[in-house]
Amino acid sequence: MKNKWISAFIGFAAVIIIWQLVIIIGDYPEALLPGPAAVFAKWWSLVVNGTLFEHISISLYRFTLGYVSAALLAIILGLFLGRLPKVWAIIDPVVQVIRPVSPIAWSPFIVLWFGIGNMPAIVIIFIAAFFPVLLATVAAVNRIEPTYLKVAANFELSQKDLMWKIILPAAFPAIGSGLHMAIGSAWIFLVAGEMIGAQSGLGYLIVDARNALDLDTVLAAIVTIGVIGLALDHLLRFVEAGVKRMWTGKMM
Amino acid sequence: MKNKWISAFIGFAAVIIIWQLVIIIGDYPEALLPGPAAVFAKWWSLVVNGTLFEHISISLYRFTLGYVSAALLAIILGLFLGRLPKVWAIIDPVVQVIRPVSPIAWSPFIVLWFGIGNMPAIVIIFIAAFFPVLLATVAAVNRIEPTYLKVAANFELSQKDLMWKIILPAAFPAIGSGLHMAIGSAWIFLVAGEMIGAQSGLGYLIVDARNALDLDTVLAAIVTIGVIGLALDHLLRFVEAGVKRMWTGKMM
Amino acid sequence: MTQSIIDVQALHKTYPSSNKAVLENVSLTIKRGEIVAFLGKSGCGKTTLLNMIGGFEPASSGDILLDGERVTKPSQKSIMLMQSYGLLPWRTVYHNVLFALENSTLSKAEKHTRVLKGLALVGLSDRLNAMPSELSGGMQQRVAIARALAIEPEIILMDEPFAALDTFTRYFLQDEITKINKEQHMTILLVTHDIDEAIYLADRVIILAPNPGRIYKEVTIQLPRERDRASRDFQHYRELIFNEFHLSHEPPAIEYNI
Amino acid sequence: MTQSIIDVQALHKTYPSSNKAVLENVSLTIKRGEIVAFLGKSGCGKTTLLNMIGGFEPASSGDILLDGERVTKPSQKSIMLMQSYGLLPWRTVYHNVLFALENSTLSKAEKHTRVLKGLALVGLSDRLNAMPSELSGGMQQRVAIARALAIEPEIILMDEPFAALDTFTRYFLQDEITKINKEQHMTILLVTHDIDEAIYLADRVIILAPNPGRIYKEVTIQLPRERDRASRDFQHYRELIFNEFHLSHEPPAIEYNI
Amino acid sequence: VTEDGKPIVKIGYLPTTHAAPLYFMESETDYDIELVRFSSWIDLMDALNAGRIDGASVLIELAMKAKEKGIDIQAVALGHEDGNVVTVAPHIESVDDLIGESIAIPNRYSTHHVYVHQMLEQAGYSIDDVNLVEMAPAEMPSSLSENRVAAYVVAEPFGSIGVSLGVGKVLFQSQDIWPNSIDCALVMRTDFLQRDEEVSKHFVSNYAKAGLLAEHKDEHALTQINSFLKIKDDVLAQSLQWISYEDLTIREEAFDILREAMVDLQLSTNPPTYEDFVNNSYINEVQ
Ligand SMILES: Nc1ncnc2c1ncn2[C@@H]1O[C@H](COP(=O)(O)OP(=O)(O)OP(=O)(O)O)[C@@H](O)[C@H]1O
Ligand SMILES: Nc1ncnc2c1ncn2[C@@H]1O[C@H](COP(=O)(O)OP(=O)(O)OP(=O)(O)O)[C@@H](O)[C@H]1O
Ligand SMILES: [Mg+2]
Ligand SMILES: [Mg+2]
Repeated sequence: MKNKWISAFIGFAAVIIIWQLVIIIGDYPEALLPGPAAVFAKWWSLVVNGTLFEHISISLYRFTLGYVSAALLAIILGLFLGRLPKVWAIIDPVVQVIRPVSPIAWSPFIVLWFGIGNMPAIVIIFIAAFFPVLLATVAAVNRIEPTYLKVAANFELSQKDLMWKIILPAAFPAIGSGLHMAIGSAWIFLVAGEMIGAQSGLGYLIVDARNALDLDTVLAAIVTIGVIGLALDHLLRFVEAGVKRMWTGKMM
Repeated sequence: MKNKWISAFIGFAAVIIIWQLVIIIGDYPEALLPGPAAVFAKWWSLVVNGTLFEHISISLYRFTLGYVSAALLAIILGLFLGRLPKVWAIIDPVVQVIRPVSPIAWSPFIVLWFGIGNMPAIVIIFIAAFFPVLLATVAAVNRIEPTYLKVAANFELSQKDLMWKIILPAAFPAIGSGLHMAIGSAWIFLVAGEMIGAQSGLGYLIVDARNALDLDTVLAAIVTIGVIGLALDHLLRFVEAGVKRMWTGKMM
Repeated sequence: MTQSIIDVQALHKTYPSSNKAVLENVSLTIKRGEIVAFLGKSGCGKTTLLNMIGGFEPASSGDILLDGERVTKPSQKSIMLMQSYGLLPWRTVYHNVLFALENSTLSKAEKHTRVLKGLALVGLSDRLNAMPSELSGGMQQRVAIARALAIEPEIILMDEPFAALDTFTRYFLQDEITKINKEQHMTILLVTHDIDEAIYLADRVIILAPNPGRIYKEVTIQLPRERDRASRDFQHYRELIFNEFHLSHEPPAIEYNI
Repeated sequence: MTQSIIDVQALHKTYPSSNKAVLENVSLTIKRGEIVAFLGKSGCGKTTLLNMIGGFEPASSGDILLDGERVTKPSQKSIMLMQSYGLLPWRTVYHNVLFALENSTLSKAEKHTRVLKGLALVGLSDRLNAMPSELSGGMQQRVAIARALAIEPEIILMDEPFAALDTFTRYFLQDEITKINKEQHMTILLVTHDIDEAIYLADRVIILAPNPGRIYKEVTIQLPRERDRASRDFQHYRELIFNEFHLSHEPPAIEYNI
Repeated sequence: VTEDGKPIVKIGYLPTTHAAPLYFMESETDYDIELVRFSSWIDLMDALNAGRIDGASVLIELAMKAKEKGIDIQAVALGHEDGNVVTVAPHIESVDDLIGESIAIPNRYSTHHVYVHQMLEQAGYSIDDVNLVEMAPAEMPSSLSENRVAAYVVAEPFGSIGVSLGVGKVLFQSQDIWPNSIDCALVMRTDFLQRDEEVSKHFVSNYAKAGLLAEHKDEHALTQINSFLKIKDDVLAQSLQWISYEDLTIREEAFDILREAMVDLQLSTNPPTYEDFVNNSYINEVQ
């Protein structure tokens, strides 16, 4: 555990040294590539005047809404579609074609239907999270060990019990890795989502600072996004572990 | 096989019908939500006058360069880093923080270092593909069945043989799913990549058509992107199968 | 006690994915309370036959009657002990056994008692909270046995139930199985690779021949219970069955010529 | 032929992840060409002992000498047949066996002949191009046996090598193993759950007692080769070993009290 | 867009010097104003087209294009007069030096495109003699600094930023190329304008007055503008020197030049006419 922290520290220290070296050797104008000290100073000033936390909290609000609703809907849909291979055969090709299209390309239609501000950001995060989780869930349900279904049939489980006691727990580890994949890609699209008329949030902060050629702020926000992304991934791990404990029955 | 095509046909037919219904019921201006017929007509005109193929080929060129170089570099690095847990402990936290940052946020620096035109698109696709493949490869190497390593030790394999005959083939299925994940997300970022000073490509086509409020073209390009994304994924499957055949030795 | 509980009539089985018959013209009557062992070469269709009797696999032709009713799907009447144990890896040992009772009408306390009794029988009272992955293969097999017994089914279908157990544990559980069979008139169908096990446990040993799987020979074991593995008669059956088993294979099995 | 090839001296083993000793004070001398069988309860440390002799696992204290040299890492001299087979799933059957020979100095043709000979021995000449996943468990085990034999090692360490095989195939391979042992003076160490197998194959049977694993008893099998499983003497050894095995466990094994 | 009966006027803008009059506008007794900031023209136009904002200070060509496509909008005032510069790399001395080089513009549908066109024609060249590149304004100074482009023409303050960073210098001001040019305009949705004529009038007249406030270019104006732009004060002061907000009327002569240029540049086959698109009635009422 302690070793882990030391290694991480070495890693980040190396990055900062390389960053500073690039500036010294490349001789870039400070305005075009700010150094670590300037970025840290800017970051600290954003922390002190509280704007950073405002942006973080609104971004997290949008992210949570978009991600959680996408995850829940995708899991529920996926559990059923995984059990209905004929229906899935119809939906799958459509999903496969829609999935590789960037949310940026959708934005005229997103604005048309969802307006500007919070909603487009939530919708873009929703889209970015929905498909990976859906595909992972359907694949997980399809790949459930036939043995478990056999056991369920042998003990004459009802459809409801089958879903809750067998299919969901059996598919959960694979769904979990879908959730991890999705949390990463959805967080990446935060910036794209907050470009559509949002007046706040980390994505807005980046784009706005970029327009003002305020690259200190851009980098401070990038670092913040990275760290929060990492934290979200770890948070998800906690949630997963909690869910798994639900059906072990380890409470006697 | 035939059933699959029929199901896909039903799926796409349903999408087109719903799309047309939305237009009829929602009463949107044609300029803001063109119908399937208009989009198909536009698509056909782009095909006939050849512009679509020009955009497709330049996009595929950029994509191939970015994706293939990212995949190769990430796999090679990953194979070594997977065997060097101490080095990876240093690099991992840095990667975890950089990964969730949108390529859009990097664009000021990408322009600074890589200029405009082809390179930013290639670099953004590279970034989008590199991290998933790297993480998948390292994880795959770490999760290699210890049995295989035991067998290798028992038969006194050299370091080179260990890498080529044991580690690469054993890790390959997991690397493969990383490659699939990456091909999806890299293709999604094509649009973002071709927004930075490119004057051609499907991403540019979308952005340019959006400027001219030419949403027929936007949708025609979206459909094209989706279909090509699907095709790329299938192509990758062929490549994977070919690679796997390499070390089965099924040639006697 | 002597009425027939399972009636297999002219059973044929071909898997849809291949056109080779796996089982051909298998007919068989099993009486309530009987222990029947199936012996046969790997791949001769033993698991397939058990799966069909359990209702997990449809017959290509022929009928299977259980208590006079045609078997069309699995039921709690006949519980299958699978080759791969079939434990739920996300549940503790206790809750894996409890699983069998979850939709029964027993009271909570009764369920608890039954689960504990079953786990005590297989010697796992001290591992109630372990996850299946924390157990050795033999322990997992014992949990599966406890789960099958907990529901007190009329029939237990056992697919190599003791393969992963050491000799001593195996002997102990073989004795327990005969005890349960006697006390509860449970009917037991058992697939095994071990001739001794078949002789020790079964009232009747059925030897299957492969390609396609068919009944080659039935041997009724006329030994009193509490059988002695070292006894003369036991030796006799062993030799008899070994020879039959040998003969059940097409002689010069080409693959063994070097 | 009578010189010692393996010398285990006062071996102790504790896994770093737990503080319970797995093996305690194990000393053992094995002569070239000997077949030694290890019997013991599941979890008593048989696999651990074999792993240490093979050089896969370091000793906590004590020494293992192979041909007079201290064992520090695995080598081609002693090939391990693992409980989980250890086949490479991405290679065909043929190339799995060829794997053993890939860095030997044999010519290509010689390698080819040896691979074919090994696969013929285990009866898999017709499955050269199959992938391991397309084989039944027993077939996979046979491929692993062929691979181990192909390299003609001085010592083979076998961890329950015949567990997944049906009686008939098991008997056949047991005979082949004794033949190879006689012809090539190969030394064979064998872990098994099957008392009969131990008696049939071994020159010496070593019974381990659990918690911590230690040598409880050695039984030298003084029967001529081509042993008859039904013979009087065989019965005698069976009874002897069964009783010893029984005794090697702490009596009243609490977990069996219901 | 009403709440407690009081209309909220939503106006989109990009943080440029060109949208300065908007920065001086305040809510009144008969309407509230809400300025919605966008990061790219394209996103702003999406919102305007979809009716999510009532109006915007936007590149007039983009609005004309939308009008041509059937979006019911009209231009009621200019954003500013003049105030664009051609920023070039230090080694560029004349138009001749730009031939064969890359020139960055923010958008194909922009007056900056027209400036490049006219600048080249006036020097005896054509637009095909240079390589036009569309890119986000924020990326132009670094592109110029790394010699990816030889010049850029874009809304202020980016010209001024380039100059102050020392990566480029001013080759022309826009009035040297095209005096009284039309660049950004205040474009409103017709449905908004017609909903309440009084509010519309009041709003546009306040806009014109705000332009006069910006035109002061004094300490107060600087502070006010910079509360939106957040750039260095001297950069902004430089930028303001090039620009005027005095008369925000859209003139027909200039508009016709623009229409012609759009056709020449193949930006449009049939751009909206002055009568169809420009509505000076509100701003005329102020003067
Ligand atoms: N799902 C299936 N589809 C096609 N063929 C199958 C399937 N399951 C089994 N078989 C084939 O049916 C035959 C009998 O298989 P089965 O599993 O019943 O054998 P078994 O006697 O139980 O063997 P073992 O002793 O190895 O468990 C085999 O040849 C096998 O290849
Ligand atoms: N890597 C390990 N770390 C910690 N403990 C281990 C490890 N491997 C085995 N053990 C423990 O060592 C003991 C002996 O294990 P081993 O695998 O040698 O038993 P075995 O006699 O081969 O059993 P089986 O007959 O089931 O194969 C067991 O109690 C096991 O829990
Ligand atoms: Mg079977
Ligand atoms: Mg073992």
